[in-house]
Amino acid sequence: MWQVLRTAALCLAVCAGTALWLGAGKPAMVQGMFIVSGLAVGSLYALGGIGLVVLYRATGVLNLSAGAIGMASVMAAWQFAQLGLFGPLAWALGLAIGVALALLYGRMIAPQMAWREPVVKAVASLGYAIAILGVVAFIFPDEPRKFSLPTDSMAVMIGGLRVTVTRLIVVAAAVLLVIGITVSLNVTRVGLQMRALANNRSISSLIGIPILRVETMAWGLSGLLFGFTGLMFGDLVRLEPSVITFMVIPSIAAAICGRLQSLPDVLMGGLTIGVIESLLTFSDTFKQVRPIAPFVIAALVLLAMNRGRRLTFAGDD
Amino acid sequence: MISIENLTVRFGGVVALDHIGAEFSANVSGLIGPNGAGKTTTMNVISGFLDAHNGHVIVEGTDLVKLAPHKRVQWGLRRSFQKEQIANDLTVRENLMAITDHLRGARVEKRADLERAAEFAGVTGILGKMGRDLNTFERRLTDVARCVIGHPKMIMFDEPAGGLTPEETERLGDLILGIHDLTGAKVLVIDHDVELIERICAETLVLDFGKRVAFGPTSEVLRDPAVQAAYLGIDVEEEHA
Amino acid sequence: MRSTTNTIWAVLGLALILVLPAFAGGQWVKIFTSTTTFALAAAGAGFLYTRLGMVSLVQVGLMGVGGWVTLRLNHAFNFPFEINLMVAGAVTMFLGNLIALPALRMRGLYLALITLMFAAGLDIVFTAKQFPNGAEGFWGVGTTFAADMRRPVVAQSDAAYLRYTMVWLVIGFVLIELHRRMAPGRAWALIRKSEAAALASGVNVTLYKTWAFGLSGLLAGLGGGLLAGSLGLLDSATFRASESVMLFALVIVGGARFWYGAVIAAVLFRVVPGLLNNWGVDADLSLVIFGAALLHAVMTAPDGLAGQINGAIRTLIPSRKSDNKGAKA
Amino acid sequence: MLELSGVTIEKDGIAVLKDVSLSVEPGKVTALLGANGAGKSELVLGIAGLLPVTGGEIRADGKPITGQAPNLIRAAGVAAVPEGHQVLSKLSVDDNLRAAASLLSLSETKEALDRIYALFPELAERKRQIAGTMSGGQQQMLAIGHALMARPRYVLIDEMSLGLAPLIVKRLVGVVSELAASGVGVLLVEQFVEVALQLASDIVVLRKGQVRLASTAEAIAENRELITDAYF
Amino acid sequence: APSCGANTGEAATGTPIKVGGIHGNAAPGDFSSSTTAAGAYFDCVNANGGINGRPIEYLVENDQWNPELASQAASKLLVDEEVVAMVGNGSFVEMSVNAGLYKEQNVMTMASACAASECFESSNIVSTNQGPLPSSIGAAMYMVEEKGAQNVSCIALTIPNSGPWSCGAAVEYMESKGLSGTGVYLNPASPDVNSGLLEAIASGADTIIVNLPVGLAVAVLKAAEEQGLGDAYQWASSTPLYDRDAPAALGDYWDGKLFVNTEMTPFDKGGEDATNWLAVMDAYGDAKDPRDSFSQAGFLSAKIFVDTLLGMDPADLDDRAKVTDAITAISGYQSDLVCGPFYVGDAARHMPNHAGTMVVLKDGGFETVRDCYEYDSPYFAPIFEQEAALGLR
Ligand SMILES: Nc1ncnc2c1ncn2[C@@H]1O[C@H](COP(=O)(O)OP(=O)(O)OP(=O)(O)O)[C@@H](O)[C@H]1O
Ligand SMILES: Nc1ncnc2c1ncn2[C@@H]1O[C@H](COP(=O)(O)OP(=O)(O)OP(=O)(O)O)[C@@H](O)[C@H]1O
Ligand SMILES: CC(C)C[C@H](N)C(=O)O
Ligand SMILES: [Mg+2]
Ligand SMILES: [Mg+2]
Repeated sequence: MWQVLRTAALCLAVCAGTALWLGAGKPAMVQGMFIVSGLAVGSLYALGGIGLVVLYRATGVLNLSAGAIGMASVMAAWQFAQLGLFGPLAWALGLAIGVALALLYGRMIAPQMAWREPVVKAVASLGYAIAILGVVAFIFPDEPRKFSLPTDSMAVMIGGLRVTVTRLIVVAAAVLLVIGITVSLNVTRVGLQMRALANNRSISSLIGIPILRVETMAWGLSGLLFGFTGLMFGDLVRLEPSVITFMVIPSIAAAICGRLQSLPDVLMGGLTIGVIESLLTFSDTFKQVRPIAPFVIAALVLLAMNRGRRLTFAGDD
Repeated sequence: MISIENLTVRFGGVVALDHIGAEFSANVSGLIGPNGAGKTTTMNVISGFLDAHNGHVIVEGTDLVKLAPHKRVQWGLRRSFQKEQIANDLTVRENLMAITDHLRGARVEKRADLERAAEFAGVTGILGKMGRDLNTFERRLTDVARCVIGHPKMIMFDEPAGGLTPEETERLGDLILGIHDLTGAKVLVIDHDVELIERICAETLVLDFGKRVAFGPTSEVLRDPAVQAAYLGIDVEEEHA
Repeated sequence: MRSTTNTIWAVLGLALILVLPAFAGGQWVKIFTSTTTFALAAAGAGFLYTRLGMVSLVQVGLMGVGGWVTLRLNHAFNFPFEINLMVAGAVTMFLGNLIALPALRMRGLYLALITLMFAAGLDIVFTAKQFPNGAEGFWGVGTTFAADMRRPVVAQSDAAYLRYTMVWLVIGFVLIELHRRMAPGRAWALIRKSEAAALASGVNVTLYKTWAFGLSGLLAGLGGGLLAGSLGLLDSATFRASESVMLFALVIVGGARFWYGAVIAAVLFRVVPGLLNNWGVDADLSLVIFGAALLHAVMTAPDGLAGQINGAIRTLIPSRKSDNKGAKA
Repeated sequence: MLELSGVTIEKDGIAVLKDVSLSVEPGKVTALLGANGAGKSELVLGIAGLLPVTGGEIRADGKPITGQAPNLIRAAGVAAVPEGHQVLSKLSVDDNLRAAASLLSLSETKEALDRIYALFPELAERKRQIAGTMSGGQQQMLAIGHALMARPRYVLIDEMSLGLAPLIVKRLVGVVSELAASGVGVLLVEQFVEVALQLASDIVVLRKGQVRLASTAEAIAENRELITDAYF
Repeated sequence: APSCGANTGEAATGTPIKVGGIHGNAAPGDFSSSTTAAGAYFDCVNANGGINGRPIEYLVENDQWNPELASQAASKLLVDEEVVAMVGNGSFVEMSVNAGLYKEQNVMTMASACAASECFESSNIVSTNQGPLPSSIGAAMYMVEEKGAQNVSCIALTIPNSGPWSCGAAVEYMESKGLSGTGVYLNPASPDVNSGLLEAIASGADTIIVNLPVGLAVAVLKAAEEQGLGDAYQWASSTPLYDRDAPAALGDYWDGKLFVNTEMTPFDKGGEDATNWLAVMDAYGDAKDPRDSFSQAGFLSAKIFVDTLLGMDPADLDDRAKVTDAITAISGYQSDLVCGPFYVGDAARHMPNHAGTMVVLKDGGFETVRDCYEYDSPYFAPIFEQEAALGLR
């Protein structure tokens, strides 16, 4: 708890510092708009990162197809809505597609590469991503599309700024997920079994953990998270399959901020990245390379985390 | 002479080694103690894989603690590991060459040295075998060959007899006893096989909970009641039976 | 056994260098040239992975840097192509060294991810700043420019240029093989086992890791420079972070343990899409085929396609393994 | 009874075990001996389901378990401790043991934990420590703890005393005989022949992947040469 | 019924005449509607007597927005297939990569959905569309003259010879009128259009011109809608938003608020070619193929090309040099799909189409607010000179 507060303070300080530095002289209102916009994107990075970390902690797979699964979800949800389906039903069907795709991979493909090392597993999942991308791009030729939710047009004024209800939902969902999942991973038996599995699949199996059941749960849950993230991404950005698919890369940056481990850190890291990326727009030097923020921040975090570390004996990190 | 002075290591709050000191003058010395006593930690500090918070390891006038790990090897330090570390994708010969690569000297000389070490350890016949195809005993022999290459001054073995049959252990013991004559190096051995330690080590240091429990001639140390209680878990009669 | 296979491959390679450029059509000469440049980068990623067990997901990004430097020098000065190429290689080698610094503290997934972050960063810079096209200034990008890219004197035509890149690829392979057989190769094998093993053998881990990453960076840079020479104009789309990941995935599929695995990887990366396209397969559907094939290979082929080819050759040519062993013993 | 009939195991296409038949009876300790590379470890992994069995059959209490997933074999009552200190290296000691309790209810888990901690006070002292940072011997205790957590009916231990101090080995000898006394069948791979002979009622010696000798402890005790002959 | 080529109603047989086309279809945009329309017209021609009885074989490649593929595609078409001309090309990258090759191979490219400077500033490419530069100048001009815009912000992609080239010219136009303007450039890889939008706002603009492929343009406008910016600023766009599906994707919010410059004539304007285009698309295209400016432009390029071939000596049809000469000789070609005459001429740059129409989003469709007007910018000076020399002005 103390650690979380310390990280939060650090993130706040970094954001405030950047705002003061780059935004000097801009009206508070404009700064506020940039911060709100940054939080919107940041909360999506965080949501994506949370999905990645949950699956990684439960199965040891860093799933590069997370973006593709989310993308398929939102495309499906859009399509169902176009067909005139009742909104919530269309969204639910979209999420179901996400779960189904994740389960397909988790049950049929991932176990067959359980013998590979983590990096190869991660890299291979890109194959799944492009396969999904290919199918979706084939079904949906490039056309202007927009996925919207009714909450997009509801807004509240916070400190004179217009913030849509969708954005609030995303942030709230991210916070709740972080709390809920952290607790269940650390307290429940399935959580423990997931952590064991991620650490070493064959020893886990040897000591009697029902790996298929646990993995199915983990993949199903992650599919739900990826699907939800996809829906929210699709709502914020354009419905462009390949853009959403490769959003997984900045999400990985957020995941790295939590060492692929701590969900609160992923959340705070994601939000900070979003805000800083947005604030960089103020700087004439940096505004062109603004999207570099997630990667620079993640790299710095990773370096700081490992400073002074030694790699003497074999291990996989 | 190997003299360890005041060696201290901490992992966070845990004190793994607590001001350890000993002066080994025998050709082959032992290091024993219960599990987790700090034996491997001691070796890791001497090889430079861990930083000591405090203390020195002085061998023939050189303070090893001050050298970078790979420089210690050039100086003449060799060791084997509790979980052996033979490269699977190299042959036995290449595993041995990996050491001579980083030593000074003429090529011919290095080759002769390698052959001599292989001959000594009895791995000449398997020099072309890949690391991954070796069985436990072959791995141990390769370890011995690696250790005697290139004029070592100090050699450390961490549980060399683990997983060996009594016959194999005996052969290994003979090899270790022969090292000093071959190279002039001082040898330090960790093992839980008390018979082996008793047979090959003239002096032994006993650790428990990172503290020195006893040090001296092996037979004396093994009779020390503190050692018997903490390590052997037996009384004197049983030991002789 | 090993040497028989290698001779076969060497003869085949030589024949390829002579025959391929002469008989391939305009489109295929271009495709094969790209393939060859990517094979250089793939070879770098492959040896880093098999020899040190380290994964670099920034090879294609580094190719972009090599290409950038080559273009920049070409438009700014009058140096011969080779000089530009060597400078590009030196720059990427230095970047490789830089990436080796985190590698001193990380490995496995974390290291791969930091290289991925690097690749993603380069991706953004390439998109924002673009590649020099002959204009003034440091970035050298004009809105209405496309100055000429000078090719080496001996390789003006597309076919000659393909031959020229193939020779560079061979040089790359020779460089790697020399390293493998000598002290660095043994040091790397120990580092791969564990750094404790390496340190206990007197290996200067920092030096050898930096060296390995530098070598792999060098190969990527050469590949990028050669690609720039082939196309005359580069675009960020070629050097996306996802392409770096894909190239590494294909290195696994191709078979990183064998040198021709890199060639297979590059063929999968560039030739197969070209073929699918020529066969009229929809670009989207060929992505699906590609993705499925990748998954399949990772699941079933521990040593990649090269391993399977090697296995097939072994069964075709009677093994002399036992004789060799007898002679050595 | 845990029965192996005609078990063959291949690694990279080479048979490392050929036609091995043996049985482990409940309430008895069977020692599996043999020189290095005889195939003992492969046999343990094969029974546990971590190596594919290419021929023959394995039954636990009459139920075939050949080719099943390791966790199903564990659920059938067969617990294995593979060679070389295999623990969940990134989890704490406590989590390691809890993870091995999937077959138990929560209250049973508590009881089992107390039992293991009583057996290895060394572990009780470091419940929070990350398993991978423990000493070799401490990890071996934990690995044995894994197997004993959840009511095994057969326990296979590869190199039980590997890396353990004499004090602990002594303690384990007591544990194993108690285990057998409670009706569990034990297959013990042990390089300290003394320890093996002290515990076992049946002896099986492997050589180059085949059973060379199967005998009772009494017969062996009378004629120690039997073993040495079978080894080489 | 569609009217194509010689209009004989008989299918063409005989050795085909090879014609190439390259489009870009990948993220972030699909520029294939021009080759699709050209292909539909060629199909129609082939069903109606072809070129003196010979069919046109239309070979289309996709550059996937990737210069490497673009270069391979051009090599394939020009070197391996030896096409006599390129028609209907639509891409952001292909022309920049291949302009040199076209010149070297002495082939003429009659592009239709060009978006980069090379399309209009090199000797062997001539396009029926205007490209983003005239189109965004046209939009800016309308907003200044009719809506009193003082400060315009132009949002485009970072691709230098497209975004900065075209928005840069729009800014120059503003400055030439003593007003102010800024360019805002989006990274095509960045998902977040919002910060770009905010950047435009932070520049102090009163009018925002969206100069992006249609998908991105919709995303920017959606983001603006989310923040309720529709009435706080004036909104305009270059031609990509002139797409039959765009109004539905945008929704009612933008009704009457969004002004779009169209490079070709409005869909509902009527006229012989405009009607024929729709008829050909209905008969030889797919119902799902887009009907947008680029489809019109592709149709027009194909039609002009076919008319040119029909006017040639049949013996010269396989001679690339002769075909190139014939295309270069095109002058004063009239069509109701464009405001002015189409011409090529032997010049180092070509931009025959530089007058457009302004429409506004209305009731789920578009309504013309200003018909055919010439753009007024220093950029067009050399073009006017050419036209004067050809007697077209
Ligand atoms: N990172 C760490 N954090 C906490 N404790 C640690 C850490 N690393 C090692 N230890 C503890 O330090 C002690 C010494 O370990 P060491 O490996 O030296 O024991 P050892 O004497 O070699 O034992 P064994 O005979 O079992 O191999 C052990 O109790 C171990 O648990
Ligand atoms: N990849 C492999 N290819 C060929 N043979 C192998 C391979 N892996 C193991 N072996 C061989 O299989 C045999 C059985 O090994 P195993 O580890 O089961 O022996 P063990 O009896 O347990 O001996 P130890 O006491 O060394 O553990 C050994 O001869 C070993 O060398
Ligand atoms: C920016 C581009 C999408 C513009 C478009 N190609 C046009 O002709 O206007
Ligand atoms: Mg130890
Ligand atoms: Mg064994």
